[in-house]
Amino acid sequence: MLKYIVKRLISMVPVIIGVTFVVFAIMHFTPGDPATLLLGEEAPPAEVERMRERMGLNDPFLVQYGNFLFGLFRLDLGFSLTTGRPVFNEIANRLPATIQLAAAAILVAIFIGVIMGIIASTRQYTVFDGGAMFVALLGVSMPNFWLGLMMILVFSVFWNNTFGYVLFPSSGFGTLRHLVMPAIVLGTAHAAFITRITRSSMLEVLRQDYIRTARSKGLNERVVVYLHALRNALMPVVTMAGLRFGVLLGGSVVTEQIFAIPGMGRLLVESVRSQNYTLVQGIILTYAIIFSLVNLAVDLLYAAIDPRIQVQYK
Amino acid sequence: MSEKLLEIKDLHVHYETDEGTARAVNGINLELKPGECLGLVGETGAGKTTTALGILRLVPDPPGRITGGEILFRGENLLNKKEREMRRIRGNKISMIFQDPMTSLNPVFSVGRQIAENVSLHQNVSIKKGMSRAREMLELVEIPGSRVHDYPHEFSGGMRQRVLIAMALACNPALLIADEPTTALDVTIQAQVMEIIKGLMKQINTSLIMITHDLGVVAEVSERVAVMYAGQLVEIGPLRDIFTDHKHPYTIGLFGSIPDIDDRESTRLTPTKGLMPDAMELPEGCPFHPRCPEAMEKCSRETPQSVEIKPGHFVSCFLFS
Amino acid sequence: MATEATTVKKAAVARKQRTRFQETWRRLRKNRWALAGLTMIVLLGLVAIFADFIAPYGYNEQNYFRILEGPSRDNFLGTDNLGRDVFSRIVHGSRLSLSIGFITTSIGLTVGGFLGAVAAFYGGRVDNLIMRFMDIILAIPGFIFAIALVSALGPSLTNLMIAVGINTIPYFARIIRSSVMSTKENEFIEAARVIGSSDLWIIFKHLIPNSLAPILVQATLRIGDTIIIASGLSFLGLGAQPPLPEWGALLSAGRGYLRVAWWMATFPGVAIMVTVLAFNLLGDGLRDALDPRLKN
Amino acid sequence: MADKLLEIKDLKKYFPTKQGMLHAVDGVNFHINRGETLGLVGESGCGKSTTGRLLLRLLEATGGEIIYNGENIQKFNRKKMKEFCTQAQMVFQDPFSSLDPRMSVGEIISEPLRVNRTHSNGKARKKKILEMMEFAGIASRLINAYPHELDGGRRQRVGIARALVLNPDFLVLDEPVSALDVSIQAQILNLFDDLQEEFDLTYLFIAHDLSVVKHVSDRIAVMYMGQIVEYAGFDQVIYEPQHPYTQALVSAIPRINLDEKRERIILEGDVPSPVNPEPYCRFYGRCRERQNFCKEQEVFLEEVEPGRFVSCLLRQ
Repeated sequence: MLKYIVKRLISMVPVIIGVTFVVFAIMHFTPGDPATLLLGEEAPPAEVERMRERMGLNDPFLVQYGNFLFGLFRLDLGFSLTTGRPVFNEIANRLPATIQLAAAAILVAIFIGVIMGIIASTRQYTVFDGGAMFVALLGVSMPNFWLGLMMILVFSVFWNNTFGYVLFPSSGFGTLRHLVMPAIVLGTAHAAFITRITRSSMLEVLRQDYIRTARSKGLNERVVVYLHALRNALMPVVTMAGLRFGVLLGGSVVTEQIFAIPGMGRLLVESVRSQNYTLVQGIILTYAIIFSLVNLAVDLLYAAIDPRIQVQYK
Repeated sequence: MSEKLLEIKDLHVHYETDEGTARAVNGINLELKPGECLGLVGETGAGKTTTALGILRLVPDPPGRITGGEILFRGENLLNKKEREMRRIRGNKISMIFQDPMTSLNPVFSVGRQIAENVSLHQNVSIKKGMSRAREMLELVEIPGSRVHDYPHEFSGGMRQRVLIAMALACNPALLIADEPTTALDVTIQAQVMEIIKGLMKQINTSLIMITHDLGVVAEVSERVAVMYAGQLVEIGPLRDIFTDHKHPYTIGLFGSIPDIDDRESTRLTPTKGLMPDAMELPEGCPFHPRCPEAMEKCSRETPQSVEIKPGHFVSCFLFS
Repeated sequence: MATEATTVKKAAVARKQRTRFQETWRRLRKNRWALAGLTMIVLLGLVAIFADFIAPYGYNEQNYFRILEGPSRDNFLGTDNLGRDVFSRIVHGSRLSLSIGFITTSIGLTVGGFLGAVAAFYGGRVDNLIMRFMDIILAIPGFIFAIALVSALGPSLTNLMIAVGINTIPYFARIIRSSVMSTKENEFIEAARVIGSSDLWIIFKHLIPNSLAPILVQATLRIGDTIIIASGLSFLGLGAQPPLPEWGALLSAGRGYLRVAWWMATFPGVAIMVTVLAFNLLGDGLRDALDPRLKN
Repeated sequence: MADKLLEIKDLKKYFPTKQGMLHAVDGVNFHINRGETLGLVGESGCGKSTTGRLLLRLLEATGGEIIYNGENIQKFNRKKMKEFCTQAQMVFQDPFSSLDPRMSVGEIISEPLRVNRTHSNGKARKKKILEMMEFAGIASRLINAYPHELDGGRRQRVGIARALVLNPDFLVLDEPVSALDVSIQAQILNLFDDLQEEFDLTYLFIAHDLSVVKHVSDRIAVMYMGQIVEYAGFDQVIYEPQHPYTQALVSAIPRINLDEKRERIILEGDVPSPVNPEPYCRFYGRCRERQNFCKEQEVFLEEVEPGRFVSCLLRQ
């Protein structure tokens, strides 16, 4: 197993290096001069030119990229163009909130999604199935920023007007109560997605020959579904949920914005608005690394569920 | 005390789809004595598998439904049993093995676990105790007992089929239904599996229904043979009668289709012309009449009854009534 | 002679002869949800085309006497902070959202489709090169990649479409690649080779027609996704700029007035949801209709 | 003396896999005389289908020669290859995946004509299609039907009509009846028989079922793990098999003749994987008669009596 983990980690390296290149290239060819940005519009041209020299902005593209990559190995992502603080520190400050939010959302999503998916698949064509599938369809069709606003409207604004107190705070971060609405907002689309995948995967598995074998043994339906079918059905669910985690990360940017959560996503939007390229670059890289690590975890989980993969790496 | 282990009376199974109703099994009558091996022969779509699933009440519902008849197992009608009682029979008194060994085992459990599950379920022992029985059963089908903890993907097709046989026989069932157990296997592997089935049948007192389209396989294990066509039994009788003195025009065509390797004069095959009718559009009267070289006017109106032409040899054809 | 010909013809008609297209259409028609989706899309399309006739006001028509008024007979979805009619803005916005959906998906489909088909057909090193590059892009969460592109290109409607379109490329490249690969596995491709067909013949006569179905399904589903992504970017102020009535931008504007004018944020969101829902319904229905095996 | 239509010499096809080189076809030699049928028999994975595909250059051989009508087809350029296509055709195993689901029966059968631009006139083409359909036993009303509307037997007939429409001399039949029910199988086997007579065809009949092959073949080659182990007239192979594998294969066939009792040879184990095989008899591990010296040298197909070739040190 260890060998497998190491192998997967190594295979991540070229992708991440590729990501650094793509991100660096996009940022490099962006209009606007970081030196001017750092010094302000009124700075004398000579000063700006000296700054450009110091920041290495006059070097050829590949040399700049080389320097960037070299810095990366020492966890040096450069300096924020607005505050002058190291990008690494800025991100490290904001990372915990984002991770907490994403983790809470995914837990909510898996819990709700798997249960709804199982119910829908085992009661195919009933009201439960139809209902669950329609709710799931609404869930994937709903923009989460709208859901966020609606929740604020209902649970903060209307609730406050009616009952005179705030049920869930609409902004800020720190307590569990603060996390409830953002986690639901971010988790809904994911839960809906997992519901759909779980259902179709369960239906597919329930059609398999080995399920018929299990039934022909005289096992009761609950054992057939939860023991024989579910474990097989979860494999595609785990993979797809992992791939889809990227969408959840993207959604966290908007969610953080709505609920004023001091996470990376808000920092990203601020940085984009202030054209703080070094910070944007660093944040996008961090997101890509988180995403890759999650997919690594998914692969490991997969290997834990499926003996066919375990054998390859014994 | 009934002498019959299994008695099927006028069984009907239909599949209701949005295209129409498929009449897969149309009034089958069949008997089986304890310890007897019956071969059930027919081509794709004849209703063999549906009959087998019907006995275990495993016809997928929807769309399938047993619409009529009785299945008496030791004198009790299985169709009247509650689902809970039925579960106590499946895998315990009546077991089944399926055609495709590659997909019939659950990939995420070890083979031992899958056999043990059966034992622990019906004999009320722990899975752990069941594992030792699993080991025994594996040895019985000539797989080293040390492989109980291996997973299905570590076995070849032939070995998986043997695992399935071991699983089916783990609780000493009174009846084993084998649905094309060797069709998916290569010839030499098929021979291995058949050898094991034959050996086991001699050792244990289990009745066998061998479902297959391969008359050669039937010849090896069966004492009696039933020929199925379009959801009905057209001919049934002792092995030798059916093989050397078949009467029904369909059976004649069926034997005419088989390349007989021992027949040194390379003659032309003499199959029945045409195709088996779709179960959704069965013809009136005898279902075989549109293809029958001997069809009479009567055949398109009435369905022939089964007639005993020799002791134990029944034919459903107006030529003999 | 003539009678014989007619009987043959009758027999042919009696056998339910349908092309795959008719077969699909027949199954689709039986699916009420898919039909509902299709109807909604057609309606939305009509609204977008005839927006000028349907909307009672222009999208930027301001009325300072009616600022932040709730739903009424004159403005039945209320007015915004500049006195503009919310309903009219949503109606006009349908043009933007639908074109964003179609244009971005078309960008992804053509570029991604080309890359995916090339990768699948030639395989080997070409395949490896293309797909590894796609992996790199896919390693960056899509929405965040789109933010990066927009921040480089500058916020505007056109750049928004380019960014979301590029974002969609790897997605289609993967789908089309796997679709072509599985079509290639069929023996009829070999059969075409045996009769001496050229590569081009095989690609155009066999591979493309047979790979189209899953692509069509994915494209339909993807349109909904791109509408959400694009409106999300506009919501963050990185897409369509005021006064354009893009739905995400409307929502963003409504956010500031949530406490005093709930209708400003509510209805644009409903519009997005209904549109995306329609594409999802149709996509699901198409999938079931094209491959009845998958329908459970 | 019969003239050789096709001859292959030391044909090899290796596929690289993660575990190593897969020797799918490993030094195969045989020839087919004009107008005869050679049965190529073996169990799944023995390389028989790969051999069939190599003959038509659907796959490029790793080594060896394929001589058709005196010419090495591997040296053919594009133009010659196209010409070769009109002479050598193939019928595939799977009647479901071998027909393009988006083409009607008429389109499928006419495709070879359109690709090779032989019948530019639409009317002539239609006439040719109907003629082929009649030969293959397909009712003319089905000309506009789509494959999914047909049963396996009819689909296979469409595949046969497609293969015949260019008037070829040579057909590779890749398990053409193994997906069909017995009575349909018999109908199709009879059809092959009739067509051979009608069009003077030469067949390479690939199958896993010896009894099927016996019915149509003049000579039979038995393959095991990418090599031919025995190669002789059909009666020699079936009634007096010499190679231990052929003997086991013949004895394993379930018999319908109740009085013809034979000793059944049960082989141990499964067919081993043909990845990086050891350089001695491939059958060694399962052979009942194996000797120590079998493991010490390579074994090649040798003529042990006139017209019979066996690849076994014990018989040579």
